[in-house]
Amino acid sequence: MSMKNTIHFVVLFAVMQMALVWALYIAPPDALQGHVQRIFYFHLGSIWPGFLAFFYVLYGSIRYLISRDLIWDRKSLVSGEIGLVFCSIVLTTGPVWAKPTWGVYWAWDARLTSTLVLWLVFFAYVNLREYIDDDSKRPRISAVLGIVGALMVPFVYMSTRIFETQHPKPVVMGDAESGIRHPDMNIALYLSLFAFTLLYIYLWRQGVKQMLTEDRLKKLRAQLLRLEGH
Amino acid sequence: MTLSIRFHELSKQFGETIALWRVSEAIEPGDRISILGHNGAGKSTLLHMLATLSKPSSGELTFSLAGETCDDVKKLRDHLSFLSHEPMLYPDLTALENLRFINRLYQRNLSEDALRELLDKVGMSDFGDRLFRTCSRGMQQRLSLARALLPQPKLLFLDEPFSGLDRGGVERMKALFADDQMSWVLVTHHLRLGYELANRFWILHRGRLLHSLQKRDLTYEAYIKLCEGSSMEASA
Amino acid sequence: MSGQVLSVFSAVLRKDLRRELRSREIFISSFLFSVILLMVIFYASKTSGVQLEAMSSGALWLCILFSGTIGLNRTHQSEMVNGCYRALILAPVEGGWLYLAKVCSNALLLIVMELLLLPLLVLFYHTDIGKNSGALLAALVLGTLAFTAVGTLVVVITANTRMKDVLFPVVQLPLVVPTLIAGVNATEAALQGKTADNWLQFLVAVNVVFLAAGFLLYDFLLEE
Amino acid sequence: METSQITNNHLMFLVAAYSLVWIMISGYVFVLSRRNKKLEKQVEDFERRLAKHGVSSDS
Repeated sequence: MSMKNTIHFVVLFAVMQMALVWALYIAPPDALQGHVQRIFYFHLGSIWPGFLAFFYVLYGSIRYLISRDLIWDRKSLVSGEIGLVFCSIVLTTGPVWAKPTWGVYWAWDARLTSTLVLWLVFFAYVNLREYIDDDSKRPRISAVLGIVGALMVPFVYMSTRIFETQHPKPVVMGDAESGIRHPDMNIALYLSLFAFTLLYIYLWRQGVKQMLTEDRLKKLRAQLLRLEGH
Repeated sequence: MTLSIRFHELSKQFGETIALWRVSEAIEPGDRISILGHNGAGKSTLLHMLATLSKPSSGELTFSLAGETCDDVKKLRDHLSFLSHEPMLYPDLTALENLRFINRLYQRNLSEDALRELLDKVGMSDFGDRLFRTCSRGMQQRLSLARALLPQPKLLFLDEPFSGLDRGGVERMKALFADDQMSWVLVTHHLRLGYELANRFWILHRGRLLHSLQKRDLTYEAYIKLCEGSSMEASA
Repeated sequence: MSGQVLSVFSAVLRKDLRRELRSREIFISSFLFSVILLMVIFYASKTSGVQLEAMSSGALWLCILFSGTIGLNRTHQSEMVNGCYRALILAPVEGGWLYLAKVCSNALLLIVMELLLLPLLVLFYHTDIGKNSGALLAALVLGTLAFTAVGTLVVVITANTRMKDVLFPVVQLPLVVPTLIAGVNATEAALQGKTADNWLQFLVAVNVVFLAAGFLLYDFLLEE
Repeated sequence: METSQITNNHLMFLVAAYSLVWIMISGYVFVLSRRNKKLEKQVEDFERRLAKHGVSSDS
């Protein structure tokens, strides 16, 4: 592990611990929801890097199609994978919070629906390449899907929002930000945002490095097999 | 306008398999090249790359139009044509409708008469209004030839063009390939025709270009020997 | 230049329509499928006691979505028969115009099918389709165009995979959720005699973004 | 007593949510480590093949 990585890891670890302490201990419980509200710090903390990852997929895919440099394909693929992980966290912690607060696990409100659609779209992006046999096609086809998927994200959000303004809100609706008033709550939220962003960057760098090593090994292996006359 | 292609150290890799390894050659106007090699030698891979269907993994592939290097694939495709065992024609359209479609796709503005003449050239003048679906395999291949010749390409790529053709069809195809205006690159298992028609030979083996020979340097007997692979194995 | 582009565009459009008129395979299959779907939707939601009229815009859009998906898949498959798609790849034309022509022909076929479904809606669901037919037509045309703009791209994307028939709907349907929401709401409003401007604007925006994206991206799919 | 029961119940949800976060992230780390193992295996394979050709892996 390089120096930079070690520092990154140490900082990540420290910030993560701080975020946990603030979220679970220092921040006061919510007046209405009690301790369950503490789920929110990590719930919100993971949606942000999730978004970041998906925008990176759009950016990286465009860069790939322009330059045809495989490194951009790897970078956006790893981003998509991590984005999918964070999206899954949001999707699973959400219902766990909703059950005690709203009384139901799932409501078809804007945020939930759009996150679910987002998850489906990027699940397709990450897994599509498994079904493409030709190596030379794989990055190109996935890049096009990545761009189409990422472009759809704003529309998913818009459509679910307009939908809500036209219909009465469900009684059990609770807005995320409205509950946060205490300064310690803010600190907890920002700490967890920071921690998850660091985690995203850390995982992403490891993933990209691994993919590039894999590519190099593949190339070498092909040449070695050639030398041995297979 | 002349079209030539040079390639240097051209490689194509599919994952861990290497289909083509550091192949260098050139195609000049007037070349009639027959590519020989066993199954899996990389013939089709090379043909596809030259026809701009796929891109090389590494190496240089340079196309020149009228002596100048040209990177615009669309412009190049205007002068290339591809004929394979797949007819590339729509089964639910008639022969003439198919040709009209290609005519407009390539912006050739050929008249109806010219299209009929083309059908006549491949011996299909009576079948212009017949649905492509109902044509026999050999007829389909003749129509496919008409399709490939319609844009009057400078360079024609042929991947097993003789499959399904009867004697008459082969004779017609031979006559059309003798056209001096057009160069071509041929991949076929029809050994005799491959020798008769070509003036150059490339011999591929396991993704490598083993020999590049002119016809005057190669007797038919030596050619057959090469094709049967005895010398291929030896020099590999 | 523009004349050439137009000639390619109309050539592809005419070819697609003629082929469909001759074989009618997509049309018949998706229309019959839609009829069956209308029946199934009724019996599937009957127990919850929904009003028939209130269901009709949702039912109509389900028909568009599913039979449209089947139809897009079918058109692309018939393009792959005989390696015809390779001929398109090798032609010296801008991929963007091929894409627009394909979107047009696909959308046209789908819209014709929808127009035939409307009387069935009146028959089965007692819907009054005459209240605001202009808005209804706008909702259907814009929605169908948005659906095919995405679908025409996605069908080529999934055609490159091993399990194309399974993957196409799986990849396509999440991507058309916004179109579905907008389409259903705009249609609903039109059936009640109103015009849902915000939803129509939304559909226009989807169309602009994805037609532009498809125009630029289609060339990258035209390679082997 | 009733309120504390509710809070207890709710604490369960809190624990559940944080375990889910933990499980998802370790899941991805597990995927990464499995890939790493595959890479290591390949490197080993390389060393073996190279050794056969008389090349030591140290050089």
